[in-house]
Amino acid sequence: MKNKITKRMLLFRCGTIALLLLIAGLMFIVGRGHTVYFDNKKVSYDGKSIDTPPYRIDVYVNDERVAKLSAGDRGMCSWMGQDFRMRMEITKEKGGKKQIANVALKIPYNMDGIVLNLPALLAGFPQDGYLTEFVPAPAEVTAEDEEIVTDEFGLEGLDDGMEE
Amino acid sequence: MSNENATTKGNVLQTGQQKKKGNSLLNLLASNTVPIMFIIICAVCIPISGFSPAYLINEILTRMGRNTFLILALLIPIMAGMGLNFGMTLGAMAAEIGLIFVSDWQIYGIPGMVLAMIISIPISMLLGLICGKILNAAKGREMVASYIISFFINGIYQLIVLYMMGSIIPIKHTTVKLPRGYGIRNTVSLLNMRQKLDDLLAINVKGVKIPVATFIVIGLLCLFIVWFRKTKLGQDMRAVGQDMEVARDAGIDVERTRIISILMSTVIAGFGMVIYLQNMGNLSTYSSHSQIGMFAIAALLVGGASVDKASIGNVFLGVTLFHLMFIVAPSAGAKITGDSMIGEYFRVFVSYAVITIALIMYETKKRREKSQMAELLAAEQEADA
Amino acid sequence: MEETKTKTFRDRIASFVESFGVPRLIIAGFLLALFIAAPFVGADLPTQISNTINRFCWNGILVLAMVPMVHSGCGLNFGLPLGIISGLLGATLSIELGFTGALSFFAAIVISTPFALILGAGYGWLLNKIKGGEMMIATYVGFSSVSFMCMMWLLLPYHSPNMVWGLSGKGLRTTISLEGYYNQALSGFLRIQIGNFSIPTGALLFFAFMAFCMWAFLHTKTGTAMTAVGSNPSFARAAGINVNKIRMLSVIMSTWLGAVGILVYEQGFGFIQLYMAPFYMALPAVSAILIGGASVNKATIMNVIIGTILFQGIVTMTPTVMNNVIHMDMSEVIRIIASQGMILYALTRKSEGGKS
Amino acid sequence: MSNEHTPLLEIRNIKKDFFGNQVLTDINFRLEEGQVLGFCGENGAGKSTLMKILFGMDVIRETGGYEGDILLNGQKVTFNSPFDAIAAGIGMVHQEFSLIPGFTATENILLDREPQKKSVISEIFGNRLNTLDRKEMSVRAEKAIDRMGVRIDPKMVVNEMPVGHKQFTEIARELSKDQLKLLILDEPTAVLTEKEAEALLDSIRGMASRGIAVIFITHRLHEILSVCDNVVVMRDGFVVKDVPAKDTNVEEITRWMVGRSVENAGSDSASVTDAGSDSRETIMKIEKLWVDMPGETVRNVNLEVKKGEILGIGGLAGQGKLGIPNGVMGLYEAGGKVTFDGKEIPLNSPRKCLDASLAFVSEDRRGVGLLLDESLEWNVAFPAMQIQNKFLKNYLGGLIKWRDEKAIHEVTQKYIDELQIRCTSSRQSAKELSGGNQQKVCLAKAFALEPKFLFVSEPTRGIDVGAKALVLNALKKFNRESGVTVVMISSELEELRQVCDRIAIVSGGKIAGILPAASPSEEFGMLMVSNVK
Repeated sequence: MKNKITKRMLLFRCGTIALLLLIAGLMFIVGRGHTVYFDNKKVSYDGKSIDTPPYRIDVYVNDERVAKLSAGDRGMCSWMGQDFRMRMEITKEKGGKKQIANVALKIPYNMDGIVLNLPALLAGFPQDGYLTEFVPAPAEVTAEDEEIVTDEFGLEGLDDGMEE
Repeated sequence: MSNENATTKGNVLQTGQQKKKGNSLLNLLASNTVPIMFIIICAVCIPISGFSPAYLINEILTRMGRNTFLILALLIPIMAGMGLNFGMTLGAMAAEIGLIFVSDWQIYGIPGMVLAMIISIPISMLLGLICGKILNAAKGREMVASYIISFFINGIYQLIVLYMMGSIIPIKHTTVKLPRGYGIRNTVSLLNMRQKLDDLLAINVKGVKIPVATFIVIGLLCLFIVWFRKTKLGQDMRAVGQDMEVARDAGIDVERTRIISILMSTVIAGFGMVIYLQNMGNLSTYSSHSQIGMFAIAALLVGGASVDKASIGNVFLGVTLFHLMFIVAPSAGAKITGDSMIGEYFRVFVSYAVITIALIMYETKKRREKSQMAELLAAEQEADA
Repeated sequence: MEETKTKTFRDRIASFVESFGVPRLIIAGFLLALFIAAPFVGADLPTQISNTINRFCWNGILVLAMVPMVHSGCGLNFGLPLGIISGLLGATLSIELGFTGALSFFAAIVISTPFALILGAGYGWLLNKIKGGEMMIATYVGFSSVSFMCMMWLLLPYHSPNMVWGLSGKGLRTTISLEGYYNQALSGFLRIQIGNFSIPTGALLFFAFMAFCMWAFLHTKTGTAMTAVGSNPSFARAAGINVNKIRMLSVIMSTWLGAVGILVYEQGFGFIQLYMAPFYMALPAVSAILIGGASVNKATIMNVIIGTILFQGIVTMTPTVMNNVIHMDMSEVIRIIASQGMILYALTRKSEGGKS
Repeated sequence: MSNEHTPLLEIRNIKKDFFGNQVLTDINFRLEEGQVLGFCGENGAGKSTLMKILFGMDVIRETGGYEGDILLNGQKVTFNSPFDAIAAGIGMVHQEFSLIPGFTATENILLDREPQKKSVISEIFGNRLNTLDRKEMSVRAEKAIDRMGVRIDPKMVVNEMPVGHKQFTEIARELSKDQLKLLILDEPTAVLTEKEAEALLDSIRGMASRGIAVIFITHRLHEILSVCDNVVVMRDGFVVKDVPAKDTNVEEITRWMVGRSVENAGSDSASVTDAGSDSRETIMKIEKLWVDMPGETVRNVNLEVKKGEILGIGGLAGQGKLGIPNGVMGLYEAGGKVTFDGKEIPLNSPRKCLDASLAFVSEDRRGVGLLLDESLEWNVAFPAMQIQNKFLKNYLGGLIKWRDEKAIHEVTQKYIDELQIRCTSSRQSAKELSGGNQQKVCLAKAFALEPKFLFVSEPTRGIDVGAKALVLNALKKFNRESGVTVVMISSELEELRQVCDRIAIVSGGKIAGILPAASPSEEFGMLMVSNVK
C-alpha cells in the first residue's frame, strides 16, 4: 500500500526521466566540442587564390590569445558549441598597423576538427573556401599496440601487481 | 521480596550509568583515537616537509573539492547499517563508462560532465541493485562481500571496456580507442573537461584558489543528506540499521530499504567520480576506480567515523587530515630517510592501517558491550550480600 | 527417510548440482571445453598439461594454507600475505646469509619459520579478539602488513649484490632472480621429460608430503578438535576445548604454510617478487579452494587438489585457447570474473552449524 | 454475562497441534469491550500459543494453522500476518522488547506510522521520501503517553531508558494506534519495579474505562486479582477455569494452575525419597552463584546436591533454572563458589568441570549440544576423546594421538543400540535425525564420558511422547545402575516428579525452596510464583 505507484507518481516519474533526457540532449548540443585549427597559409578556391598571407595574425578567443600566427603557421583551440566567435588582430606586413576583425561563424555539428583558413576567411570567400574538416594524419596510427595495464595502484602512480 | 530485588536492579542500573559518565572524557579520547593520531602525524610531518602554508592550503582545498563528494557517498549505507560500502567502486566504474562515451562524442566542459553523470545514473542504478541484492544474501558479511563485488564487477567492467567497446559498442575516435580496433586506451584525456567545474566561479585569495562551484555542489549534497535523514525513508534506514528484526516487525520492508541505500550510494559515488576526474583531467581507464573506495573509506575513518556511525563533520575533518598526511608524508619521508619512496609507501601503509584499526575497534566494541551485563550482575550480588 | 531410496534419476542430478554448486559446474565444464578445444585450435596439449601441472605445484601449498583456518571456523584466510611476508623474509635472509643452490631453499624455510610463528601468533591473537569479523579484518591486516613491508624492504640493511639496487647499493629490488639459488630446487628434482610433456616430480612429491601431513593432522586429537571448533564453536567449548587456543593454532599453521607456499611458488617461478606483489596473492588461493568445493567453514584436501587444478588449468589454458579461437586474449578478464564470482557465491551461501 | 449482544472477542473451540503434539484443546472464552481478562498458567500451558494464534503470527501458519474460530465483534476473522491483526484493532506487547535502541520514545512509538509531509521529490520517488512531521509526531506520542497515564520522557533515547520505561514505550506504541480495541500484554510487569508495576495496573484500569479490552498475562497472581474482571486459568492446553476475579484468590488459582490432585503424584520415586536424602553425603555444594545468561539470570543461588540422588530443578521459564547448570559448567559467565567432591571447581572453565567428571546435556541441542554437520560417531565420541583421551591410538610414544575410528564406531554403535537411536548408520550426520533421536545422541555423548555427576537440561523439550519416556528411563537407569548423581532441569513439573527424588524450585533467579517429589502440587505452585518478578 505504502509503496504503490499511483498514476500521478508514474506521471511525475516519466516527467523526470523526460527532463533528464532533455537535459542530456541539450548537453549534446551545447557541449559538443570542436577543435578549431587556424591556418595562416596560402589558399586557392574556385579560381581565386591568396598567395601572400598576412605577416602575422593574433587570434583571440574569449579574450584570450590562443594563437600567434606568422605566415604559413597553424594554430589551434578548443571550442564548445556551434557558434564560434573570435577576434583577430592582423598585421599585414612587418611593422604594419594592426587591424582588428571580429568573426562569428557556425561550425557544422558533426565535424570534430575544423581547419579555418584565415586569409580566405578575411577575403570573404564562401564557407567551402575557408572551412575544411580536419582529418588526422593516418600515419599517427602505428602498429605498436599499447600494453594494457589493468593492475595499477591507481592514485598517483604507485603500482602494485594485482594477482601474481 | 520481589520488590526489593527489582529496586536494587534499578539502582545498579543507575550507578552503572553514572560510572559511564565519569569516564566520558576518557571515552571521548578513546573514540577519537584515529583523528588524534592523525593530527599528531601531521603535526610532526608538516614542519619536516617544509611546505609553505599557502601551498598546503591550496592543495587541501583542491583535494577537498576532488574527494569530498565521493566520501559523502559512503554515509547512506552506514546509516542503513551496512557498514563501509566498498562497493562504491561500482559507481566509479559507471561514471568512467559515461566519461568514455562523452569523451568519444567530444562533449566538452560542464555539459560533458552533466552528460556523463546522466549516463552514469542508469548504470549505477543497475550495479547498485545487483550489489544490494547480493549484500542482502550475505547479511552479516556485507563488507567482505561488497569488497569482493568491487573486484567481480571490475572484471565485468574490463570485459566491456577492453573487449566490447569498439567492437560491439561503437567508439569512433582513435584518441580513445586502442590501435588494434577495439578496447579503450589506458588513459583517456579529459583535457577539455579539466577543472572546468573547479574554475567556474573560482576565487583567488592570495594565491589560494577556491573552487567555489565545486564546493557549492558538495554543499548541495550535504543539504540533501541532511534533508534525507528527515524523510520517512531516511528514518526507515536508521531503524533498519539499528535493528533489522524490530524494523521488520514494525512493517518496514528491510530488504528493499537496504537495496535502496546501496543504490543511492552507488549513484552518488558515480557523480563523485565525475567530479574527481574532471579535477584530475585524465582517466586511467583500468585503474582510476580501483583504489577509490579504499581512499574514500580511509579518509572517512580518519575523520572519526566508525563502521556504524558517520556524520558530515567526519567527512570534512577526514578529508582534511587524510590529505594533509598524503601531501606531507612523501616529502617528510624523503627528508628523514633520504628515499622518496619511503614516504609514498608510508602513506599507503597508513591508509590501510587506519582502516584496519577502525575495523578492529568496531568489532571489539561490539564484544565489549556484550560483557557489560556480567559486571552489573556481579556488582548487584555484592550489593545483595 | 525412506524417500532417499526411491529418488528418481532427475532428483539425483538435481541434488548433485545443488551440492556441487552451479558456478563450480560452469567452471569445471569450461575447463573441460578448453581441453577438448585445445587440439582443434592448434594448441599443444602436452605442453598445456605440463604447464597446468607445473602451476599446480607452484600454487598448491598456498591453497593448502587455507585449510586450517577454514577448519577452525576463522573463515577464508584473506590475511595470507602475512604468511607470504614471512616466506619472503626467509627467502631474502637465506640469500643474504650466503646459502646457495637447493640448500638455500631449505634454509629459507627454516629461517621463515620463526617469523611465521610470531606473526601468526599475533595475527591469531587479533582474530580471537574480533570473532565474527575475521575475513574483512584479515584482508586489511594483509594489506597493512604488505605496505609496511614495502618500507622495510627499502630500509632493512641488506647487502647481497644480487638483491639490492645496483645504483644505490641499498634497498631490495622489486624482483630478484633465483638463478644460482633455489630456482627449480624442487621442480627440477627427478623431473620426468617426455617430449613436450614434463612432470616436476620433486615439487609434486613435496606437495603430496605437505598434503599428507595436513590430512594426518586432521586425524589426530587436536585436528579433530579443530574441525569441531569450526563446525560448532559452542559445542567445542562445552566439550572443554579451549576454542581460542585451537583457533590460534590454526592461524599459525595457515601462516606457516603461506610462508612455505610462497617459497615453493618462487622456486618454480624463478624469481622473488617483493613490495606490492603479495598484495592480492590471497585471492587466487581463496578462489581456488572454493572452486574445489570448499565452503566458508568446510574444506578438505580433495577440495585443495581439485580446486588448484581447475583454477590453474583455467589460468594456463585460456590465454592460448581463447587467443586461437576468437583472437582476443580474454584470459585475464575471465579469470577475474570466475574467481571473484566464486568467492561471492561462497559468501552468499548460508553457513550451517554454529555461527561464530 | 448476557448473551444478547455480541462480545468484542469470542474464541470458539480453538485447537492447535504441533506435528501431532496437541497443545491447545477446545479453548473457549469471550471478552467484552473495556474488560480486563487475566490469563495465567504454567509454562507450556498454551498461553503463548493461544496469543500467537490471536495475533496471526507466522509460526502458526507455518506449522499447519489451527482449528476453531476467532470472532471479532461477531464477525469471523482470519489473520494471515500480525499486520492483519493490527489492522483489525489488536495490539500486542511481547515479552521481548521490540524497540530501536538509538531512537527516542517518540520515534519508537510511531515507528513506521510517522505522520508525513509531502514534497515535490516524494511525488517522483514515492511516499517514502516524504519528510517526517516532527511536530505532529510529538503531539501524537504525547497523546499516546497521556492515554497510558504513565509519564515517560518522549525525547529520551531507548538505550538510555530504564527497563520499565522501555516497556511503557511499547505500550504507548500500541495505544497510539487509533484502531486499537484489544491489547494483549504478555507478562508486562516481569521487568518492572513494584512502583512501575503499580502504575501499569492503574493505566490498565484507565484503558479499560476508555473501552479498550485488555488481555493480561502474568505470573504475579495478586496483580490479576487487583486489576482483572475475569481470570482464565490454563493447564496442558485446556482452559481449566474461567471465573470472575472477585470470586477467587491466589491459593485457588495456584491450585488450578498446577492441577492434579496430590495423591497420584510422585508414584515410584516417593519410596526412594523417604529414605531421607539429608543423611547422604553432599557431593556438590553451590554457594552464592550468579550467572549472566540472557533471559535466565541467576542471582545468589545456594544449593546442595546429595550423592547418588536425582535432583530436579523446576520453575517458570525465564526465572533462571537454566542458568544454574550453564553457569556451573562454565558456558555463561558466572561468579560464586562451587565445591564438588570436596574440591572447589573454578567457574567459567568448561574444561575444569569436565576434568572433574561432571557432564552436561545442554537444553540448546542444536546450538551447543551437537555438531550438526558431523557424523554421530563424532558427536558421541568427541568430548570423551578430548577430555579423557579415549578412542585414540598413540604413536611415537604418545607424540601423535591418532583418532581410533574403530573404537569410535564401536562405542557409537553400542549407544545406538542401547538408546534405540534411529538412524541409517553411525556415520549419518546429526542434523538429519529427528529431535528425539538428537536428544538421545546428546545423552550418549554424556554417557560416553562416564561422569560421576550429570546435569541434564530440558531433556524432553520438543520431543515426542515415546522418545520422552525412553530418555527419562535411560536417565533413571544411568542413575540407579552407575550410581551417578543427576541434576535434571525441566519446565515440566510432572516429569520432574516422576523421575526425581527432590525438586528445587527456582523463582526470580533464586532457589525458592526444595521439596520432596511427593509434596502436593500446590506447594510447588506457590514456590514457582513466589519471587516472580
